[in-house]
Amino acid sequence: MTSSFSRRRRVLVATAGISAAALVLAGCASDDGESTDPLAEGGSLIVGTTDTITSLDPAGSYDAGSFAVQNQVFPFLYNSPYGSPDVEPDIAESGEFTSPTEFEITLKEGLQFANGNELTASDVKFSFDRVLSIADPNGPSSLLANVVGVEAPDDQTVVFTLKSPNDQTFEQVLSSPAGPIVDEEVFSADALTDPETIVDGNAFAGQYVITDYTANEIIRYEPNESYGGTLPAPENDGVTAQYFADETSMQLAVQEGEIDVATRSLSPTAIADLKEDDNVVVHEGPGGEIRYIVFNFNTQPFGATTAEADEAKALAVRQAVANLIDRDALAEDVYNGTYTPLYSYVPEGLTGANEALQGLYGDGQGGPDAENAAQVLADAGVQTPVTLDLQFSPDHYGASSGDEYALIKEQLEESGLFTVNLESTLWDVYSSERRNDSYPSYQLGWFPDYSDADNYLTPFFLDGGFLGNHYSDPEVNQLLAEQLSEEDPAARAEILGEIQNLVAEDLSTVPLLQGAQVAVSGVDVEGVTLDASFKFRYAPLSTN
Amino acid sequence: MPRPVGRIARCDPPAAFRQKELDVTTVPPGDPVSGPSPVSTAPAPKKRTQGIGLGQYIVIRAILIVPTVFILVTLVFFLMRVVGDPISAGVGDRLTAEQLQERLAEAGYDRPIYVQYLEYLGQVFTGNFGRTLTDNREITDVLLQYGSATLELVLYSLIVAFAIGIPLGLVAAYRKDRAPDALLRILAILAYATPVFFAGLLLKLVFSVWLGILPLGGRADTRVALALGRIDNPTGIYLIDAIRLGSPVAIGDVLEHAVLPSLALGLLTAGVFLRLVRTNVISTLSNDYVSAARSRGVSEFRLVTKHAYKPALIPIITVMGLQIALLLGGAVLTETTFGWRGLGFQLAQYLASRDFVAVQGIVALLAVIVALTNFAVDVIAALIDPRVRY
Amino acid sequence: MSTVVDIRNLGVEFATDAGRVTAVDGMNLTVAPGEILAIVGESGSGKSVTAKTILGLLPDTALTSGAVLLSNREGQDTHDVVQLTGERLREVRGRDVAMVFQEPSTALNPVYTVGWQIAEGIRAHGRIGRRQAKNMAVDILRRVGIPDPEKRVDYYPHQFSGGQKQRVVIAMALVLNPGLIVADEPTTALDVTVQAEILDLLRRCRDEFGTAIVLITHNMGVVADLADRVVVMYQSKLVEQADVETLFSSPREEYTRTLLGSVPRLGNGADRGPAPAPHSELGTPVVEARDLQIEYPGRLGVPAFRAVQGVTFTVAPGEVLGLVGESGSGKTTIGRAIAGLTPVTGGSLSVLGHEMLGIRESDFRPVRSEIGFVFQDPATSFNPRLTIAECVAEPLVVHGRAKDAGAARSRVDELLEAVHLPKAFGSRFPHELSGGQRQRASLARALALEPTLLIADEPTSALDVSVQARVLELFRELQQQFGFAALFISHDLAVVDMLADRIAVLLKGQLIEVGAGADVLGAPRHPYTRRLLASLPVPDPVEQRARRAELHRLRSTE
Amino acid sequence: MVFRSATAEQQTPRKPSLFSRLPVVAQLRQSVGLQRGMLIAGVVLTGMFVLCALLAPLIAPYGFAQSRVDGVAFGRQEPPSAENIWGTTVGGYDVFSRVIWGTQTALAVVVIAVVLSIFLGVILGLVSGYLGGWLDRILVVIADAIYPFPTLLLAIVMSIVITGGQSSLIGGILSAAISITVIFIPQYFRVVRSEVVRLKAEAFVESAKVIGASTRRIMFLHVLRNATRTLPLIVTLNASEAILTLAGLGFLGFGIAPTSAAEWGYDLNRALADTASGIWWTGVFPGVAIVLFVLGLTLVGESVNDISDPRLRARKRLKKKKDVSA
Repeated sequence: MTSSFSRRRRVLVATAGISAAALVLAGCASDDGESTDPLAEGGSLIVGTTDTITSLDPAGSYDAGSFAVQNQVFPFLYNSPYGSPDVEPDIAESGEFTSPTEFEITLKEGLQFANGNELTASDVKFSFDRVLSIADPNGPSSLLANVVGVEAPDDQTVVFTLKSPNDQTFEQVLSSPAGPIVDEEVFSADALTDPETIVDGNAFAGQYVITDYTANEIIRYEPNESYGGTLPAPENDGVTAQYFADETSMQLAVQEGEIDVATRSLSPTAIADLKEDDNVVVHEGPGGEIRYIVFNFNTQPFGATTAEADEAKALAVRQAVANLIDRDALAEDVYNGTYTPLYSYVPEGLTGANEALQGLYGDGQGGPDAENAAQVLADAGVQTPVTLDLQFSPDHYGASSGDEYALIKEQLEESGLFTVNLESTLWDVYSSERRNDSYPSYQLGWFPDYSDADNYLTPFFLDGGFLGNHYSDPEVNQLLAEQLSEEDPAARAEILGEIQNLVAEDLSTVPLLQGAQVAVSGVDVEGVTLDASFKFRYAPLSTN
Repeated sequence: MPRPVGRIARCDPPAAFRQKELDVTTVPPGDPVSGPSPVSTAPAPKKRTQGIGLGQYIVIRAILIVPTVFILVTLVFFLMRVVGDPISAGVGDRLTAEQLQERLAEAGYDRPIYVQYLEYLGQVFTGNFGRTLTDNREITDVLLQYGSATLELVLYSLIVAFAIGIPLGLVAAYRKDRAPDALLRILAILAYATPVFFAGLLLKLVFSVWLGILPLGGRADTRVALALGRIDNPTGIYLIDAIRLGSPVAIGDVLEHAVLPSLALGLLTAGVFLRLVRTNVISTLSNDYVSAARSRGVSEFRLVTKHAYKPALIPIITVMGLQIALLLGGAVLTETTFGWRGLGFQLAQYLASRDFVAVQGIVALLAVIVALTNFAVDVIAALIDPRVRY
Repeated sequence: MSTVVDIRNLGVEFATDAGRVTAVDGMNLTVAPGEILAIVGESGSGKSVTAKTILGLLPDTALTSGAVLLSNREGQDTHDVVQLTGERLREVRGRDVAMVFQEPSTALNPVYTVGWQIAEGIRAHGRIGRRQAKNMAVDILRRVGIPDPEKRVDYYPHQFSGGQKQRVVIAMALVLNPGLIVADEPTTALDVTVQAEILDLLRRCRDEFGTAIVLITHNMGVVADLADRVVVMYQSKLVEQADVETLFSSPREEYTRTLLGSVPRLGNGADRGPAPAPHSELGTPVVEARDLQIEYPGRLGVPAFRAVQGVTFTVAPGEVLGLVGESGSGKTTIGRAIAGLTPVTGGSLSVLGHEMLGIRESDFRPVRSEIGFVFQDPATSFNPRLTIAECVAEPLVVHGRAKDAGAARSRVDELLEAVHLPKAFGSRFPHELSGGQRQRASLARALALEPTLLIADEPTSALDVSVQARVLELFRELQQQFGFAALFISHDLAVVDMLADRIAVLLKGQLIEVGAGADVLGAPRHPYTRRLLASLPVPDPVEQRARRAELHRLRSTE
Repeated sequence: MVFRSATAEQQTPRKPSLFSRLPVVAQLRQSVGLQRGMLIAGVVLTGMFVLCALLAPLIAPYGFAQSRVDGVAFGRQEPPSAENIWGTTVGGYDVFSRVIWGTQTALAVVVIAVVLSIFLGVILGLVSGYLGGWLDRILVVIADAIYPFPTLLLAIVMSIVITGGQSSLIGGILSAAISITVIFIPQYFRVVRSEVVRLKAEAFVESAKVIGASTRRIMFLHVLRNATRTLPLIVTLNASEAILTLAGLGFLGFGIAPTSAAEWGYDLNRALADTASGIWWTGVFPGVAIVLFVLGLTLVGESVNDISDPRLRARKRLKKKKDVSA
């Protein structure tokens, strides 16, 4: 049991007494006196979250909530060790490019699933094949776009055939939502597998096994004795994850000691409040989530398809915006520090990240500078105020988006250089309208598939990227291709930096904020690890 | 249906009334007190004595459920297709336009809407409601899991509503236009003028945050929920499961979690019931048969609780049936406020993620429940009313 | 012996929307044990309020003064009901005094068995077991003439006919054997034949149970039939009190005389002048029904209800045909069919030369200018949002005789004058007129286009007798003046007798007798007609006694 | 039954002035005692909110989306102070100002919704009820099917459909109003229809028919003018329901964006997360505003209902002779 015997518990005991009497009356009480308290079993660590799980089957999910679960119970060929964004072999013994388009992996010896089934190369091949063949609409198959085929020549060897050569992100891909290895004897090859089947089949080979699973309500994890990967064994004797429907209840639960750790996500208000509370500790770590404003190069003021199209003026408008944004205010006022300012495209903490925008715009220290902004506009001959239509979605990036964008509007208008028409649109319409060039400038956010700088650049700025904002720079395209196959980490980091600098000049997007990972735990909880892998692991947690 | 004369005749069972409507369509009959009695009366309206049997009535009533459900399902199908699709809503911010199109095509959402509609109807006809798009679960599973939670909440709320609404309604009716009546009515109006989420907010503020005696939300503590999940064939109704578990702590915990949500939803409904009972009992209290019973020396208590109450029950029950159906609507807000994972909570989630298969499934279930409730209520009303029974 | 009830200087006031209204003023009366006292008067005279005061049944809004001294059957115990409240009042009710209500279908609780309802009264006065109470209920039901009471004690009210319901109500009043029964219009809602039976039962109450009865009624025939002594009320005050023979033979007060004079009597039709010529000589009939059938379609599995089955009759130009029958006889349906309000489903009905079977509304609409219709209830037959003048002008406007109500005003004034209404009434709204005035306006509207046929559906049944007399008088006057043919529908033989040239008697949708008024009423051929005639109480106690004997004879022969 | 219309009518000997025949005013004149007190309380409360809405620019110290004055931010979730008498929201807005501006939004939605639904509902009810036939049957089945369906869900779906997810001020208010209209139409339809069906059998309608008046003339001159008797009552009751629905929409996040308009439901939604931190002022004030506005309207509606229904109307209890003069 956890530490604090809260006020509520006493009442609970009182009502329990009454209901005990009722039970006896009803003749329902279990008669065998030796039976243990049925509630005793859950006596280990409890982790609370407001995540939602789309699917326990890795082939059917591509979201943080599901991945958080899969990460605890499924093994990966590669995984990030605690405290690092970079990956190393997990159940793989080793992996290397045997040819530019062939990546060969040797599995460790004697791997098995918790149900006793052997984990062989065949399971690995099966796992990746089914992601590609099922290609579930909610699934991660798009992450494996570079994979042409998977072969398992023998039980210990897996060979991936890739499209583009020397893919330096491929090890990361193997640690991504597309990478969990599943049991071919339990999972179906061509359809998603029910959670019941997975749990009943005990088809787990990660640090934990799941013993109880109620979708989006409760999950019970027990340490997996047969885990054969490189991550350390769990420090605890099991974890119960409780899925809260609202963050307020979770906040109170962690304050009252009913849960030991609360992770994603608590409101800025709650975190500010919890920081004041001596009963809990607020842990913060770098977050992979970023928030930014996208400019549509066609429809923004002076954009390519507007009546007064002028590339220079359009650039000046973007630069003026970048000059005026006060990221510190956004982070502190709106998010109470749960987000931190983001001055580049790759968030701080990842290999290759820099702060490209800090020197280019504002006062050079990260603060805004209205004079610079005015100057940029004046130099380009832009008449002020510039009318800017700015869209955000009130329901996708949290309720604080409204506050965030209200503040941005204020920041832009305060200088007198902009007149901002702020509009909000519900997410589903928003996400299709933004592709239809309906929004000249708009809010977006990104949560990485894996902790590699490439994941913050290629999908955005390579031609045909998901932004679809008509930004195109041949030099950036070239560099993006180069870094992908650059085997020397230092050289690669340099190229990545160069890309960030280039984009920062053109401002395809204006990065705003980087989400901090926040977890709140009771004072007696140790091992809360929030690192640049952006994976919250249960294994290091323990109480004393 | 024989059409009985007088007030009760207005409770035409198939055309269910809502309480407000009931009141306003009530044609004021001869004012019983405005003056001395009139001398002559027209012959009583002709009454048709031969009617259909109760059995036949039930069958006809049961058949009428089908179009209701059909209309709602159709309505929701087309409305949901207009509002967007779950794939864009779910992964729209990470895929390129081509990838998205590919996935939409694969899911079949690029086909003409009537094809999708016919396909859906065909599936529903064979009892296949499909799988949710966002979390890939059988609709029937979803309905069972969350339906039982909602059922539990609604049952508790009904207990609150009945226990408060009916006796106080009788008191208000009897003490009509005196202080207790005015007080009760203002309380009743307050009960249903307060949005359930605001009531929830206040309750939480007071009982959970300040007094700290009741939980903020959820259906059970983690340990209890875990233990409840482990019993064989759980009913999903936590109280029953907790009793089967045989743990007093679990029962206490489950009940504790239910207090605030059922109060919030129950009080709202109690207010409506109070008003409903009051209005109808006042109206039956002014009937001749009550005067007749009074003239034979029947006590005022029995007049209210028996002679006036039972005839009033027929319209009351008809409207209550509707209210129970509306409770489901209130459940959406209550469940959201208290984090009670039931159908309403889940429906709001699915709506937000535009999971139309799930929404259609839940709405179809709601429609069936609403129709069944109305059906049951009509049958009960028919059973209470001997004019239908015989 | 003492009195069962002694009302002293009773005053009752009500708070109404219009303010304070005096309902009873300075009322004094006594009832002796075993006596039947009738209180008569027109609506608003305060007779019902007086009756309710005896049981303390007035609503909260009433303020009562004076005393109502009620004694129990044995006469040892007397209470002033006005002063009693709560439990003490409750004890008196049912034990010392009971009430019989006007409308048996509303005085019985529809959702409880009659046995339960009777037992409620019994169990309210002392600890009596469920079974014993039920036995008492069976017993009392048997005594009021409910056949097979052991079984029917478990019936619900709707399973009884109207007359039987009233018997049940009387049984409830009698079950605790109170010394006094207050009967508030106990037969008004019933057909005449049933009325006669209930009156017999009430008489037996007195004769067998020795119960005194306060009978509230507006029907002088009922008074003559049942009462020992009569109190006449007018405008909240008692105007005359006398024993029944004296009152009818030599009424003292002017009001009583008027009241008695207004009552239509059978046989008055004879003074209409020479008997009309046989209708065949009067030209083409205005209405000709041959084997007319009218059905109401059933709803959802209910078989169609045949309201009129195979009726054949004619109405000649200028002739008044009286259509008589009890409730459910189909008389109203025939009237509505002629006016094109109810479709004809079989046989043939020709109205002004148009066959009504299957006629289209658009074809019939022009014909409507030839037909006037007077509805039963003057309160509802006017659009409450239009003035009387607008209502009366409506037919003129609809048929293009006038552009709008304003243009028709002079014609409307003429019409109002014809029905003896002041012109100024034209600018009033319907609710500002009394019932009789509204019915006059209704006549004016019906006659606006000088129709050849007028249908009057119970035009006076909602009116007080004195008003009824004036309206009937007007009707006759107008008929002679305009010479229209008329179908006069009524349940009251005496009323029909006053107006009709010929009378048709309906029974359960069938025409059982038709002929000249004097023939049908003077020498009825059909036994039902005979019984109908005999059941009608006449406002003359002596004659009524003889008629009662005749009725009993008729009944026993049937 | 016969005396139905006699009741209200006999007691008004003179033709009352137009003003005193207006709904609410008429009832106010008829009412006594506690009933009158409740009606007056309702009228006062409602009037207060309507005034607030009309005078919002004068009453509210700040704009609904104003988070700073003279360049100085109010701060977020500040407790009530002299500057912000009811504190500030999580978005840094003045709670008091937002509550006041919120009356405007609420009133606008209510008015639009009620007007639209009356218009459509009455026409449909009239045509359907009077003409009958298959159209009637279909409309009744549809109305019956929609009627008991949780209104909020329907409103949510409708608001998504109507706005396409956008939430500008006009769009937001209109979509909320139209969504509410869609739910209300069946109610008006049913009330008007049942009234029309009842009136159809009334003697005065039949007498118009006997006279030979055309169907259109009967429908509009005779039926419609009498079928609207109950509308004032439904209007008040539905107005309160409209406010609750609007708040519900806002609460579930389908409402109007905070920068477009002040909306109580949205503020409550945001305030929900504050409860656990003991920040009460962000939620209590808008919540109380909803409750009071609805309370006011409901009091008016229910009192009007009770007073127009002679069975429910209270009358002065007569006292002993003393106060005859009164």
